Amino acid sequence: MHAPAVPEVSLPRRRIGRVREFLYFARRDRKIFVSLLIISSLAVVALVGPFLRDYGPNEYVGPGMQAPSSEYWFGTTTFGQDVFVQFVHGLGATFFVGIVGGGLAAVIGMTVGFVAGYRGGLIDEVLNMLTNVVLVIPTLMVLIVVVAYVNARGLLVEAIFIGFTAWPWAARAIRAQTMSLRSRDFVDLARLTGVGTRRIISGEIAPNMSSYLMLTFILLFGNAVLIAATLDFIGLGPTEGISLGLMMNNAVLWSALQLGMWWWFIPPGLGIVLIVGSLYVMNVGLDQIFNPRLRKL
Amino acid sequence: MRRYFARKFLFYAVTFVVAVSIDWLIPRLAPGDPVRSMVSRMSLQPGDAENMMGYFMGAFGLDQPAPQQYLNFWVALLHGDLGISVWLFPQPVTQVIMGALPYTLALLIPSVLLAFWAGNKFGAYAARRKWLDGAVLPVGYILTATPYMWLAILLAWLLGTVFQVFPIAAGYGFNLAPAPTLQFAGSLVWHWFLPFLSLFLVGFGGWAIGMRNLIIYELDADYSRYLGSLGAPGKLVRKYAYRNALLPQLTGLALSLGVIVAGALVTEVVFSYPGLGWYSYQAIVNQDYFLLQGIFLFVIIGVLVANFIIDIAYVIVDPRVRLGMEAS
Amino acid sequence: MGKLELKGVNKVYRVGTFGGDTLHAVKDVSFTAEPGQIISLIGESGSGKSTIGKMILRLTRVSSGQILFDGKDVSTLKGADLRPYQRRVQGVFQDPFSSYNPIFKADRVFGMVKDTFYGDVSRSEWDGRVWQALKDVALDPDGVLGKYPHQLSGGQLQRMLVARALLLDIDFLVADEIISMLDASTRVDVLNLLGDLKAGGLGVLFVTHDLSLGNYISDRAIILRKGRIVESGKTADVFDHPSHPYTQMLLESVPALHGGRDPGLWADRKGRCLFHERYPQADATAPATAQDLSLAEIEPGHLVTCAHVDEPERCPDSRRAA
Amino acid sequence: MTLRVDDLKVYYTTLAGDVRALDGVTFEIADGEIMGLAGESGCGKTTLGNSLIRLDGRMRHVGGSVELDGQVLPIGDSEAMDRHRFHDISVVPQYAMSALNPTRKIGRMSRELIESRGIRYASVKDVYEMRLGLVGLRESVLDLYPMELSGGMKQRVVMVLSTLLDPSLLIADEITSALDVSTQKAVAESLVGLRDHAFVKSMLVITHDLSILHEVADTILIMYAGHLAEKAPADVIIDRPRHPYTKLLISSLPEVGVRFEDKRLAGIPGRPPSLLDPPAGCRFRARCPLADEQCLEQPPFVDVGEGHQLACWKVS
Repeated sequence: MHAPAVPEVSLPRRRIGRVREFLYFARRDRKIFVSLLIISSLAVVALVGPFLRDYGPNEYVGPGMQAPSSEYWFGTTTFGQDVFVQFVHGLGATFFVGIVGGGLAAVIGMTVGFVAGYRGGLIDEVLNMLTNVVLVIPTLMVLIVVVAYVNARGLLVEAIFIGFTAWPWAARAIRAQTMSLRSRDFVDLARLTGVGTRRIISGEIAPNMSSYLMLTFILLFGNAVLIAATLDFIGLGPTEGISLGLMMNNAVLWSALQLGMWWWFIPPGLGIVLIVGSLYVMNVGLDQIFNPRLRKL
Repeated sequence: MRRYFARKFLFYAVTFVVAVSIDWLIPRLAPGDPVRSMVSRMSLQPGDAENMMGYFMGAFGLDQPAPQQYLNFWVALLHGDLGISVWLFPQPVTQVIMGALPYTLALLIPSVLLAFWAGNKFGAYAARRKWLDGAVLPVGYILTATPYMWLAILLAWLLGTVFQVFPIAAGYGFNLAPAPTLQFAGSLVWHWFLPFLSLFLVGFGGWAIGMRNLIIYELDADYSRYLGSLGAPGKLVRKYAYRNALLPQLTGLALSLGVIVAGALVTEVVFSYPGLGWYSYQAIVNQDYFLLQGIFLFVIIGVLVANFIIDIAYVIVDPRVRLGMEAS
Repeated sequence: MGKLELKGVNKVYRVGTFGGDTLHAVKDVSFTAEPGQIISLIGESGSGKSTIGKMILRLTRVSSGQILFDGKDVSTLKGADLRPYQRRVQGVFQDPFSSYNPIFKADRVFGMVKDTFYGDVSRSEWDGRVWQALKDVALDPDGVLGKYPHQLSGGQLQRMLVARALLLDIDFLVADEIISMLDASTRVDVLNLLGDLKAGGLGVLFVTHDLSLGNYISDRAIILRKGRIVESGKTADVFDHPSHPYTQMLLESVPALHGGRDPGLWADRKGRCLFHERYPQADATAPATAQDLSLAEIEPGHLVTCAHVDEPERCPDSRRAA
Repeated sequence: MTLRVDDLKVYYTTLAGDVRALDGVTFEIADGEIMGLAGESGCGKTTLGNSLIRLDGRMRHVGGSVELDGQVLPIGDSEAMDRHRFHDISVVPQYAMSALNPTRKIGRMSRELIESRGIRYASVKDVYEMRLGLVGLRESVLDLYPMELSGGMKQRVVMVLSTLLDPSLLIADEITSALDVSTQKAVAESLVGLRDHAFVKSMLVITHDLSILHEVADTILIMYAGHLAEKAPADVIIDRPRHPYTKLLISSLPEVGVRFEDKRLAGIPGRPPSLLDPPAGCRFRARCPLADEQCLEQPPFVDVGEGHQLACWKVS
């Protein structure tokens, strides 16, 4: 029964349908193109910026209350700190919190969502209960109290705290998606082929949701940035270094509003809005590609 | 039906106990001896320091076993005794909160309800108009991506400093004392407007986007296609689609209350509007942990009660859920 | 080799919030499936036919009762112990497009079989077997290998699943509504394929709601209603002399192309409870309660249950016979 | 003459170009006639059904015309079609079981729909309740939410509601496929009942299940890949089909009585062509045993006597 050796079928890994469709839309749909442009340019500013000046964000380098000039691109604070350097370091902090906090929340959300969605039964009910409890409790208030007590506050600590409280809605969404995929026959077929639960989740279910997981991470990243900014603004930001939220806090604290020093409080807020806003807009663009029903042909 | 409410009430009771327990646990888990570090950081005259030290030891009752401390905490809570404010010594925390609560509610309730109503109406309208959908909707995304405090800052700066139309600090005019006069009421509203507008705009963006996507799904649902096939006018089809799309938005409202409250708190800080937000900010700056934890508990209770109310409303509004319960 | 036996199998689902109430989906089902024979499990939606199929494939837990394969009870096997059983018993499902993970190529299902069961077989040897299995199910290997599910027809996808089962050299195949999603013109070819495999010694459980398909392909037929077997026997007997009112109703209401079934064939058995005629109520051996209502053998191999199986006491024949 | 369709063309716009789902069909449905429309998936029968009542987003009316009771139907213009929908032409959709608004009581939804079409609900309420009774539903059903009814019951409510204004043409799209055998028979009977009670003048019943049509339809039209293959009285199509595709299709259907041992049926090899760039000439050419180079030219859909029409060079 030995059949002739079969030519090794090695069609080029051309995933025709999805890639062509993605490129087709990415080109036509300026949402994705524009938002990618904004985010990458801000990332470049965050990386390159710190090297443009040899002094730190909190150092007093010049006369206070200077409007933006050729020397101080974003002007100076009441005490003479360079706002541009603060902004650039603040951007770095924001990306850091977004990636670490958003990433941690995504990991927890995925774990809880996949296990609850796939396992079902008692585990599902327990995890679902936990998710709902954390979802209903205003976690930002909890964070405020918790962070108030931690005196040595660094970016990493803040990101971790955010990660541990921002995951519930992602867990709920992933659980719903997993449950719908679990009832598909190809999962039963995998079980029939003796594939274990973990491999089914990672090999069958997760790849199917890859686009969905990416969208979830994008939203978590945005949420993490907003929560961090709120914490920093209320005075619970990292004790050393700078963040966009802290900049706004200082600006309000030292009545930059009344003094009309717009160059102190406009850039930090704008930075956050640009990052989070373009993430959301990109999310819409991607959602339209992966979810034909929203697509407006 | 009763079984559903009982289960829901149980869920919220459990959540409340968990939240309160977290609140009790935090100071005990914080690194180092919370009492010593708290008192040492306070810039207090020598006399007050001992007094405060004694008070803390009493309140925390560190000598008593943990379960006993936990019970004391609950007993005190149920009596409404949230301890004495460190910053506004000797005012009890509850009294401080009661003073600030009306301001926060005056800010929150109108902005949440109005943003929900206007946002959804606008979202539904935007889904229908191509130009509106394409041009104006990104504005919605920008709004919802704006940190609450930044929009507050922008409005304060533009309408307060640059154009001097609105005041940007305090709950009412410095020169006025609280009195049932028209002038005082006018000043109240005048100071209230900017924080309200800021909260309203951020919320509005979020609801508009949510409704836009939801209504597109509903307009594509089988019942909408059937009505269309029978030549039903667009108005009726959109009315049904809007009503059905509103239901998930209601759940969304319940789940986003925590974020909205936090937004209100930071907005108050920008306008130093004398609500719970401003007081919690002062509590942080002055390490007044009792006031902070008191405000925390109040917010928890408020959010949980609001969630419970919305859950009840949801069952009444959505027959599918009500019937689902009666069937099982 | 390859004898499958169900003994008093039940399935109870917990439903409602906090599993308040229960749904008794499969009630006390017993039958035997021999190799080289196709048994059709026929029932309307909610009759529990798919649940039985899934229990045999151990995709859902068996609430009570036994499933014996070659005499060994497989209903409690777990994890790795299931492998030997999975090598002998496999399944094909209803929706071809749901049986394949859309983002991978369709022939990945063969790779999964190789990874779990034939790790030691060389690549070229394995490709040869795949080539042969595809030929056995009348598919052109070049036409289907390396393609994505959305590029293949429902018929091709279902045949590839059968080929996948053949790669495991199985004794028994559970075919759960495998052709209901296919176009009329390609359906019968997949049925013929089952017929040829049966002739080669394979045992098949053909689960369907379509009586004409069941009649066309199966040697024995089992009629299910609300989780319980109401009638079973040789397909010719069951379809020509239906003895249970439910089976009779089904045969009378199925729309037929050429003049349909002549109800006259079973006019003599209309309105009778052949079970209680065989087991008169007064007869001590007659099972009294609904639970232990078994099937009475009214003809060699032709079993039927009480006409009023939900309330056996109210059965008129039982009173008349007493 | 209730319905006259003349060379109707409806295409789908997709990324890859136009799918020519309906590529020029011409037929008529007389008053009182129930015409069955059958064919395999992708043959264009649902597109035909939809195009007569409401083109959804991606469908485009490319050519040909439709006349109902002598009036031209503006099928391309949705606003103009509203006048005819529900009054002159109505539909029981494929998704009838989920066609009722889940959050509205059935009575209230019906009232709002009817009044939105400019008809006072009071004037039709008794007829509505009477007809619900005819299909075995109590009038109390109007106080229930759709969720409280079974699939079969919801379908019958939709059937009664859709035909409440006595349209001259009713389109029934795959309404039996999701049902069990027992409820299938009941729905089929109530369908014929609609015509017998003259609630509708004529009917177009779309399904892939030929045996249902044998019970319900007066005539049957077989479609293949966007073209018409054959139309004839129901029993002629079933017992004496003349078009090669119809013959092969009928012979491949195992109906109760035929068994594998005695007679091995055969399916039709191959697959229907993709309608993105359909082959020239007769689209069944690739799978037809009689095909030759003459079939490279598309056969016209001609009359071959007593209401029997077909499109095939090989059948005179």
